[in-house]
Amino acid sequence: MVNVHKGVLIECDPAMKQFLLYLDETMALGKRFILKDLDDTHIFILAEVVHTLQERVGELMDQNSFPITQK
Amino acid sequence: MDEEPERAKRWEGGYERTWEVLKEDESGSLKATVEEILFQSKRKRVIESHGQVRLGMMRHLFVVVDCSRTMEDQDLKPNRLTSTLKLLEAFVDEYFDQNPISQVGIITTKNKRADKLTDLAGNPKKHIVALKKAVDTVCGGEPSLYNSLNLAAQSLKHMPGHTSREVLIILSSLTTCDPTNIYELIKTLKSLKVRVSVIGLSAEVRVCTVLTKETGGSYHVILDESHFRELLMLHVKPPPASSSSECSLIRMGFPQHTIASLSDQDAKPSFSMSHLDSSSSNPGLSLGGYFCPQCHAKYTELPVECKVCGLTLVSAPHLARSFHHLFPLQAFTESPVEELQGDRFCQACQGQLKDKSVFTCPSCHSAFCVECDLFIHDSLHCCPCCIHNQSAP
Amino acid sequence: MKLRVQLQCKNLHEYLRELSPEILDRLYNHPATCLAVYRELPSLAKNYVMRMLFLDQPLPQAAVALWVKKDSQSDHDECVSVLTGLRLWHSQQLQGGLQGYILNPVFKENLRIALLGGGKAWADEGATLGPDRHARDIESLDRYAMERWEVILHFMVGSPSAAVSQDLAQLLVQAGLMKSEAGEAPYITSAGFQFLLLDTASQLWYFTLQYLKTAQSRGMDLVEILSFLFQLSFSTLGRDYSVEGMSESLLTFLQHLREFGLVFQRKRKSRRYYPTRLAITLAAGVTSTSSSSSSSSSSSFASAPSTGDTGFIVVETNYRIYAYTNSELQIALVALFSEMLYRFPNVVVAQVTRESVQQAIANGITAQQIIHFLRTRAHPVMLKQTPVLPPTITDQIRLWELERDRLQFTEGVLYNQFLSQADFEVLRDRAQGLGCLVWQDVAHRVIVVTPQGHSEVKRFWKQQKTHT
Amino acid sequence: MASEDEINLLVIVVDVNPIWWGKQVQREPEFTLSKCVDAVMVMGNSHMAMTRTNKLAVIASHCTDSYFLFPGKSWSGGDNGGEDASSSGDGKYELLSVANNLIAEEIRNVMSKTEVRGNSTETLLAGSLAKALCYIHRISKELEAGQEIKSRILVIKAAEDCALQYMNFMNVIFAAQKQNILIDACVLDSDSGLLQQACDITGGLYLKIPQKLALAQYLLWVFLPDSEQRSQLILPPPAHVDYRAACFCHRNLIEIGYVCSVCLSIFCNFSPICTTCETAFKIQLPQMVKPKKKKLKQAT
Repeated sequence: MVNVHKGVLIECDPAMKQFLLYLDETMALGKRFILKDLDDTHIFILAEVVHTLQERVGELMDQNSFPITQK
Repeated sequence: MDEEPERAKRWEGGYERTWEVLKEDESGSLKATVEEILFQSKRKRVIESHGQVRLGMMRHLFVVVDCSRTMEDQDLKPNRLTSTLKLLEAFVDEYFDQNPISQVGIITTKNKRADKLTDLAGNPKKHIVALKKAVDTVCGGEPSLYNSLNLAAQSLKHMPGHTSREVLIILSSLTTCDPTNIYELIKTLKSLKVRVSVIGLSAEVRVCTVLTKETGGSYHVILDESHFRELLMLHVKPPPASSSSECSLIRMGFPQHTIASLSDQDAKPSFSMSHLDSSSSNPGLSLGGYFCPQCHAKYTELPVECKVCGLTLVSAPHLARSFHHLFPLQAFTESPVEELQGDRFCQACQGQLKDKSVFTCPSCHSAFCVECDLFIHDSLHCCPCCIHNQSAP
Repeated sequence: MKLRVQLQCKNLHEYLRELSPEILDRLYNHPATCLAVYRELPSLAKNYVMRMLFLDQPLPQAAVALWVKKDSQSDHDECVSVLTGLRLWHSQQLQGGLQGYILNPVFKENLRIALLGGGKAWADEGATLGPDRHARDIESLDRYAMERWEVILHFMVGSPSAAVSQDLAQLLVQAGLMKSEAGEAPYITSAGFQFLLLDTASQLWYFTLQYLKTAQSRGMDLVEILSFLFQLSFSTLGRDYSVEGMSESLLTFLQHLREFGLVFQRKRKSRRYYPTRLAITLAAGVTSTSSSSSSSSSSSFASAPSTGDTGFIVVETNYRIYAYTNSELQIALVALFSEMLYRFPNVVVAQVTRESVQQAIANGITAQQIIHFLRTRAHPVMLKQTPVLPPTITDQIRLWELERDRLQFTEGVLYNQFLSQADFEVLRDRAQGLGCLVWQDVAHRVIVVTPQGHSEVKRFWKQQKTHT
Repeated sequence: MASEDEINLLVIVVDVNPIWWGKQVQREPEFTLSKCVDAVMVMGNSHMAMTRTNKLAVIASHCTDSYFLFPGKSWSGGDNGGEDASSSGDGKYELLSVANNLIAEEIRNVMSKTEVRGNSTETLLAGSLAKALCYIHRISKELEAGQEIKSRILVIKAAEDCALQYMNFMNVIFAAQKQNILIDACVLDSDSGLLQQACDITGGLYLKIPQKLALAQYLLWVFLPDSEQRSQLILPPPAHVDYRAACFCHRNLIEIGYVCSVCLSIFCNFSPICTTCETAFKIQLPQMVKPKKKKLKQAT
């Protein structure tokens, strides 16, 4: 029978997807949030975590970046 | 490099203390002196020109390009080879622009061998395509001066006596790998009246100094890329013909261009002879073209040597393109702007004469600004005011 | 799911096309408008107009189609649609029954007047008033225009010294560039930030468009003020014109223009006005279309003798920005997306960093706008090199923007576990037909539809099931 | 839409040779010089009206000199044309009416001031073209960074070619070609071999108009589009160009000739000494043998 989920479709690059999978597995947001792993670049998640997720990604980016300029 | 042992090497003496030339004016600005220097350098190019000499207008030139390992050096950006080939493309264009009835061939040398990249030919397109392709060549090994010169000489010695035979070597390596004594070859080249010039990318090499001196060529080592370009462009102008070179009248054909439109019923498409040997994809079937007046072979482009009867086919503008070498415009005289009577406007461009000096044509006494003076001598080759005179040549 | 407000700036065409045919026809009654409209046509269409300008007979459409080569057919079609859309030409039946084109007679008449003379003068010239004792030279006009314009920009960034009239402040709010809550001073919006980074010509055009939008509600005649605006843009800098014969609403409009700095009037009641460079370059802003257009850097204003806001920024590959200016406003603008390092009497040194750019992006400014800002205000020394800005910098700014977009969120409803391929395809085709299909995977029989489309799709599915 | 940074400069060279125009009035009283200048103004106005960045210059080519009709020497580009130029007081675009008045005034000056010496029916076009090139050169030097300029020259030619000018004319053409400047020619009277070559070499259009009265229409239809628009439009096909050379000795057009290897003078038959550069040619074997000799050499 057809199954219906409400949520948010995420389109991202494969590297980001791995990060999302990692967050999901480690329950970093307090719960599993991935509803369906679609393909390499798409993933379907719960709508309510979008905001926290964006924050986490922002944090990741901050960790990954280092100042390229000197003052 | 001229053979002047008494002159100090560039890095030893004669250091130009450029900052000492700069002087502040009353307001403490350097602008005036800087402008003056710029102005002088502009002017220099015009003055160093011609007297009436006989020029070798029909040239056969082989360009030898070093493709040895040293060409991968990155002192020219992105590397020596790419930079050289790019400049050569411009050179070939300019060469055919100035010497329309001359020919060029390209030789590459690496791994102790010399190979012909293109044969002597009068069509710039072929050379430029070859040069563009050559960017991908793998540089390796050592160059061979002997083999390259020998290869060039083999072709050049069959060229008719009234043409000038030249070789231009772009040498990056400081070494050469020669099978036998190169000094013997230099003697042969001299007897064949082949003029060899060298542009060095690294440093002066003794054997090149001798080579160029014996054969009457020039030897320069580049300072940087713009200097490289300048040196290459020096070879665009036809060299003075040696007094011993032969002169002759050459038979030439001036074919008419016929255009046939598609609507014309009589027009028949035909093959162009110039496509016979080329392996290019297009079959060269076309309607109009130039027909050799002697044997009616068809060509799509001029100048060309007829493949059937050997007649050189040119169009009149091709010859006209070279005329300015033969009848150079005399240099204009420089005088301060205050001496000028009447309107202070340049006769050519109508601009106001703002610079300190104006330039006057000695025959019609019209005044010009420095920009126009440069433009007139570099491109126009005729005085815009003199040619309003009916009796002008 | 953040909504990004993109500042949309229409060009003249898009604007005119939205006007009603009656207004258009009335607009063409003035030579200046005809000339302005003509200038904005695609170049091919300009040639069409020129070819037909002196013909009194309609031309067969087939003949017109033969003007272009076969491979430019698409350009031809575009021209035909533009000319028809702007009502510059009409189809007309020829005698032999063929369809022909003929130029709009009003437009033709007035364009001829603009080109060749005749008709009555556009505006009374100052000459009738005799020479002005307080005549203005071009420099002072430039200065005046820039001052006025900067006051508006200053007001937008909230400089305390800048004060503008109530009308203007209201206009800024209506244009969506500022927001005001009851009783409080208006403050800048994200669109406002984007507006600040535009070049002057585009700012001016955007602002004018907003003005025109509200013009009718102010009881002004759109045709009248548009004609006047175009007439201004074709006037000569440094000359005075007389207000003689202007209607009451036009005089109000003139006062507004005075406030924007488009015209100079010595006193409110002065009988003469001078158009400034801003008015004359107004038409230039027309062409540099939307704010996101990258390539067209309008240098028409750069040709103005240094009016202070052009050509002062040097960007180095080490992410440093040197801004040779002492205008508070310009410094504030640079500071929108960079970190200030040093401040000297005539120059500020700033640095573009990841944080500063991300901050700007969070404010709704796009990377494209930052780059456009830097490019249009590049120092002449920078302009000499190609590309004008170091590619490392432009790339990095774009990368920083992309960084925020590593994830793209689309709200949706997922359908999976279809029993048969046929079921899947029926539903997918339906969703596609409704235009609500977001994503599909045929192999795994998964589709995602938009939440808006969900109910419709669901209903369809239920129907489908009951049928089978 | 053309980019705002690209300046399009059109230089119109008008042949105002008084002798030709004098005769023309007798032949066809309805087409006079003033009609022609009117047509030029229509063309110039249309060009300037196209975009703000289009620039115009008009040069009158007289039989002894050429004069800049527009812009005048004091003209500084439309920004402050207001000094003394009064507009015509009608519905014309102000910039255009100022330009038109200037042109009309200048041409009146030119025609009244200059006296005609001799009976030369030929116009010295090469000089006017040379000045046009210098002007274009100056304008392109004065550009600000980031701006580009595209220039072309339109010649409206009435009188005969001047054969003596061949070499100068060629020099001018090559200079134009090098600068990527198109030369267009609109010929009123007899075909001009020199201009045909100029148009062919620089890629311009050559048109001999069948009806002089319709000059303005021809200009607007054929010569107004710039090179970019021309690639889209169907325009008259290129003219047949005669590239045969004229020999230096008799000025005959020849198909096969002899060329001096030193100075490239062209002769229609063999002579032992070059009359131009006075080089004595090596006494050769008769011409017919030469190809054989070459072959022999190659065989060894």
